[in-house]
Amino acid sequence: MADAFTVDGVTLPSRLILGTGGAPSHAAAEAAIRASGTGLVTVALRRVDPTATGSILDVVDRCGVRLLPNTAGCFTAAQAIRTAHLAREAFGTDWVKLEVIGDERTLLPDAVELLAAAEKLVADGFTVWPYTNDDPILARRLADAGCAVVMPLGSPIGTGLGIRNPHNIALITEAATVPVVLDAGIGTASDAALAMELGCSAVLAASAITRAADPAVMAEAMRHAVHAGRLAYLAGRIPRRHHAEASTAFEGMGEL
Amino acid sequence: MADAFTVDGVTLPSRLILGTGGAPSHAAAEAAIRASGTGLVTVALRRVDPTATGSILDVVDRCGVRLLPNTAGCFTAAQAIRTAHLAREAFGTDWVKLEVIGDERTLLPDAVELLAAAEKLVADGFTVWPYTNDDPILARRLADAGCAVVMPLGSPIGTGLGIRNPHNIALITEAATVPVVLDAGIGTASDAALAMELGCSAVLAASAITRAADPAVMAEAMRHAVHAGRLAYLAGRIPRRHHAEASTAFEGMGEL
Amino acid sequence: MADAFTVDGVTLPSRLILGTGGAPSHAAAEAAIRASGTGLVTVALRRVDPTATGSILDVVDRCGVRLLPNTAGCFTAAQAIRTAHLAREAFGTDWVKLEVIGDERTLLPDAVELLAAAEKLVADGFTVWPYTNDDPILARRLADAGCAVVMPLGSPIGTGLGIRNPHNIALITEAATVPVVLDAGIGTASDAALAMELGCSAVLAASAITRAADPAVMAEAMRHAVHAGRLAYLAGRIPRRHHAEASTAFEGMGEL
Amino acid sequence: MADAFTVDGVTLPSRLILGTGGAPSHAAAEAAIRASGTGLVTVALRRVDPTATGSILDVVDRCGVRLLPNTAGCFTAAQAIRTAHLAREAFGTDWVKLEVIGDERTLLPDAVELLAAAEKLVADGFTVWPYTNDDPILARRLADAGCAVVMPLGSPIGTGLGIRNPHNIALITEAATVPVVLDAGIGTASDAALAMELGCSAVLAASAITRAADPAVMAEAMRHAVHAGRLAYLAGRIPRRHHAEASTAFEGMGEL
Amino acid sequence: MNVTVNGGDREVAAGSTVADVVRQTSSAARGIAVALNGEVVPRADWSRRLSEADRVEILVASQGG
Amino acid sequence: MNVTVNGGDREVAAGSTVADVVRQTSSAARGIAVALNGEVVPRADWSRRLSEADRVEILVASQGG
Amino acid sequence: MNVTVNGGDREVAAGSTVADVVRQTSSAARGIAVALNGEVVPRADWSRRLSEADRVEILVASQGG
Amino acid sequence: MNVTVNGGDREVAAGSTVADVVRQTSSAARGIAVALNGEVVPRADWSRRLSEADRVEILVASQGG
Repeated sequence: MADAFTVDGVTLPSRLILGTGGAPSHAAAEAAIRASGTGLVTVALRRVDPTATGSILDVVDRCGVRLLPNTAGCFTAAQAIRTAHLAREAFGTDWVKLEVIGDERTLLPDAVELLAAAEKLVADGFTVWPYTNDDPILARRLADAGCAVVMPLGSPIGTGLGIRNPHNIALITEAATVPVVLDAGIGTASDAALAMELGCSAVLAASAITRAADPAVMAEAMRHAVHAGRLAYLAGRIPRRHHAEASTAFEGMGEL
Repeated sequence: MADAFTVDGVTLPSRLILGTGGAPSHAAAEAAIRASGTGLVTVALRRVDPTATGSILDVVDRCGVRLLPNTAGCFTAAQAIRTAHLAREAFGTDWVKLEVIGDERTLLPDAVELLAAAEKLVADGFTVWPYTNDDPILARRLADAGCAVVMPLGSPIGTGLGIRNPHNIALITEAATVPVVLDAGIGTASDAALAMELGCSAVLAASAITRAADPAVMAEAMRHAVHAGRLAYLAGRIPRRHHAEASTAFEGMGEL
Repeated sequence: MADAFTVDGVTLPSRLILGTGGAPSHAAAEAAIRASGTGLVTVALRRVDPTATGSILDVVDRCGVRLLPNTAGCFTAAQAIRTAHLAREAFGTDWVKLEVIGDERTLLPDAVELLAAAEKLVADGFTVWPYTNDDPILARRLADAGCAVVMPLGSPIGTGLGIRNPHNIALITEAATVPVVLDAGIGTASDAALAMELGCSAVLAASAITRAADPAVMAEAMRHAVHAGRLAYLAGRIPRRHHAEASTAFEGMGEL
Repeated sequence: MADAFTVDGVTLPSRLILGTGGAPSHAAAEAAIRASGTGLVTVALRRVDPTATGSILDVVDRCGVRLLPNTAGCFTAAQAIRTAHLAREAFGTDWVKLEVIGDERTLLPDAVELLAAAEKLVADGFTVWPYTNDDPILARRLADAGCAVVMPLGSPIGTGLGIRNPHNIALITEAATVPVVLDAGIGTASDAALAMELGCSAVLAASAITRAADPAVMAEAMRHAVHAGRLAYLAGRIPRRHHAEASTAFEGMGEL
Repeated sequence: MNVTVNGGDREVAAGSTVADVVRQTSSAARGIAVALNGEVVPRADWSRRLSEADRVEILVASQGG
Repeated sequence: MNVTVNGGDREVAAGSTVADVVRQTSSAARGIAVALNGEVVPRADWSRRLSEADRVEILVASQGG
Repeated sequence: MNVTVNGGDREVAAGSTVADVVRQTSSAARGIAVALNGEVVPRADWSRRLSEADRVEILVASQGG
Repeated sequence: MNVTVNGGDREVAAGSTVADVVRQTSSAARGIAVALNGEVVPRADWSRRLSEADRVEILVASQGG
């Protein structure tokens, strides 16, 4: 592909990654996955639910997409590390979306625990996708620790507040040594496009799609938005001006 | 089409309208028109330029798109009305993008002259597409005067500042009785997506595309962005929350 | 005064103008007027209310401030002109805050009616303070018509949304030939400070003060905010930078 | 004082803290300190400069303000800890503004080193004022570690970009167990007012004042801005509304 | 004689003047203005007599933004 | 006979028509419009004869935003 | 013999293995992982016998953001 | 005897103390602190004798943000 997005030697078919959490049903999740054109979806590990019918894995298989297991809900490095190892057992993949959060109010990552967990998991041979805040220094440390990508948030999980601090995201992408994947906070298509325009390599969206009134339509919107943002980034936007500049020349106007 | 954009009984193939002004060459304009997927492009009337080779009309014909003549550069209603009539003579269309500006520093529309010109052109049988500011009251008056659409600006022409006042655009679209076409100020893809998410029916982009480092690539970006924004509008975005909401349930977590 | 704010030959003691509308009581209005340090307050003309006790005029007298009658609620130039003349009869002042609105949903000014009323009132010898939208062209036309000041809005009356389009306010102030008074939309102190930093000569606040939980305290806040914004404007702020610049020199650091 | 700002049992006379770095001269620094009304200024430790005339300490004494030594320029916890101990020797105070930065491009704090240094300095009996990023989790950890305050940034040092992420600052203040002091990024008065409206207890400004065209005037602006923002916070602002709400009642309008 | 005052019907003595109606309507000594059938009536003309069905608006100062 | 075409002086043969001047000015077969002394001249009237000092504007399509 | 499975008490036959409990708990043939007393148990070791009071966590794939 | 003071080489008399070097380096009576080979030297210990190749940092107050 001319403009490939490659992680750990794997070229993904799309720069949109889909989080399945929040989908009203497996059927809705499947419709969203297909409409999104994604090649990678996240799943979690939870206790067996006797009432559950079918498995998200069947959906994933039918759609022919890769799995990115997460460590959602972990508050400590130890918990997250153990969860990652369980995920490797369960899903037979070294890829893991590392989440180590600091509280339930904000679900924001805990920098210290996150970095500790990332270092250990890299040492254990995982391909680590760390969900981090928008701190350029922490992002650099995670990359230096051997993470395959860094996943700064736009705003807290599920808030739909978009990218609250584009300046930080730009500071991260302009110095990044690994792909930057915007994770969390995306509310609608323009947020995803903006992320790509800021130099992100990909966008992960979950609630914005799964909890939209029509998840499949929003998934298609996100597919186009991520592609649009990427193309705009490559195309080279016009500079911002304080004053106007005519798109139609005044020269040659008739005297009427 | 399920989600058609129709003006004056004509269903357009795209919600993106392309302004040809600023293109480095006719060839570049043609590449942008084709990549944009647009069905409508604007042209101006200027004195014969002996040095010019070829005509934008040939490009338009080859691309098989409709013409939207503009009155760019006019400062008075009288000038704009005369220019519109000349355009009808030259291009054999009743459609006109009405521009009546107040100064060269901002190229912002002059509300009073604009409304006067719109009333006269409607009476003269034109299908009027007025370039207006983002004033909801003026927008309503233009619609009441019989304009086919209203074209509020996002920011001054050529500034690339995007939509400076989304609140006004929302106030316009939520009360609009005619299609709202976001005109002027678009700088990049996310701006176009946002316009559609705010309830606009279409977006006009000129400088953002024609003056981009690679006009054709930016045109494709805008095509996807407008489609993405429209789909997101139809899909029904999630509400904005102050605090986080987990996309992965805490329930069922193992004790690790 | 070193940095006087003068209109129609009258130097006002403060760059804050207080709208009395919305105050829970005359006593609350008086407390707010005193705490604000203002020298000018707006009043409206309404039918005699048999149930009313005391008059806002007594408050105004006790506070020793000037009156700025408004034409609030008028939808046409004719109505506003008549109201202005009645106000001159009632209050013996040529000053009038001219409001001609377009609808009750937004209370936004109607550009055409506003300009027509302004021209007539200037001809009738009034000192006209027009409440206008943030359109730089309309602002220029109002000044050219002989208005003593122009009063662009930050956002619709009573919304507390602050200044939605600082770029337009800057375009207005940088080209203004009369004082620019930010009117409507102010929600809190920082909004008022920003208005002054953008080059406004004064700020009018009504709901933000009269409907605050504690009007008198908010009035004092606005007094300081307007002064702060004015001083910052005069002091010359530092430029915005994309990257950091150390405030403490690295040079001379010890090797520790 | 009714609304006192107290740290480590010391009630400060002002909620504005002044950073002296960047002042063109000791005289300019003194003028700014006096105009600001501050009771606390930061100083750094650097090698003896033979060419220097006079000492910032003389300025501080003449102004009768307290000292807050900083550890500016330190990249590791070890460096910062040693610098803090040297400052205690030099200035005879346990107060220290703890800065541990991650790179020279952004001067952003390094979360891991910062937290490690804070824990050690608290154990060593210091009153720690940590300069941190706007991460609510790290802020909570610093408070839990025994820091006297937390000092989140608005944007990188010296950028004058103001508060790039008000949402994070609000998330910090609403859960804070120690005073929150907005540090870094302030560009002008409205930024300082906004910080206080977001619930900060104080603001530290350096470059915004010392590098302004007229430092003393900007210092006075900041003094009023911080006070204005604090009063607005206490006064209880009006809610933001999407639609307008009349400040002048329609009821009782005459039929004209 | 019947007139309309501030939108309400009122019966007044034949020969009543603007001033009479103002006096009956408000005790305010100042800050008051009158429109008769939509036209402003300067205080100097308040001695003007009213006619059957006249529309009188008597307005006073009120809080306003 | 002297006329002004697109802001420039031009000498044309006596009895020249609008069509004549258009032909001399542009090879464009379409997308062209003419104003004579500020008034639009429909193509149907291009046979109209010019008079001394007439102001002719001949406009064609150009790129425009 | 009493063990805890996914936080709930369960009585199992003496000599039961991890595999036995997994079988009783879920029909899932794949996408399943087990922790015994907080330590991961690779599928290869599921034949391991449980002891009184062991804590077993049996986790499967679920939707996650 | 050669020592390093604030990054520069300096020859000092054998038996020189920290206080001696401070006196030679700065006239500041206060707001001054010393690190010897990276360790803080409390004022009370300034009588300590320096050794060959010691690294001395003498720091004073300066403007800082």
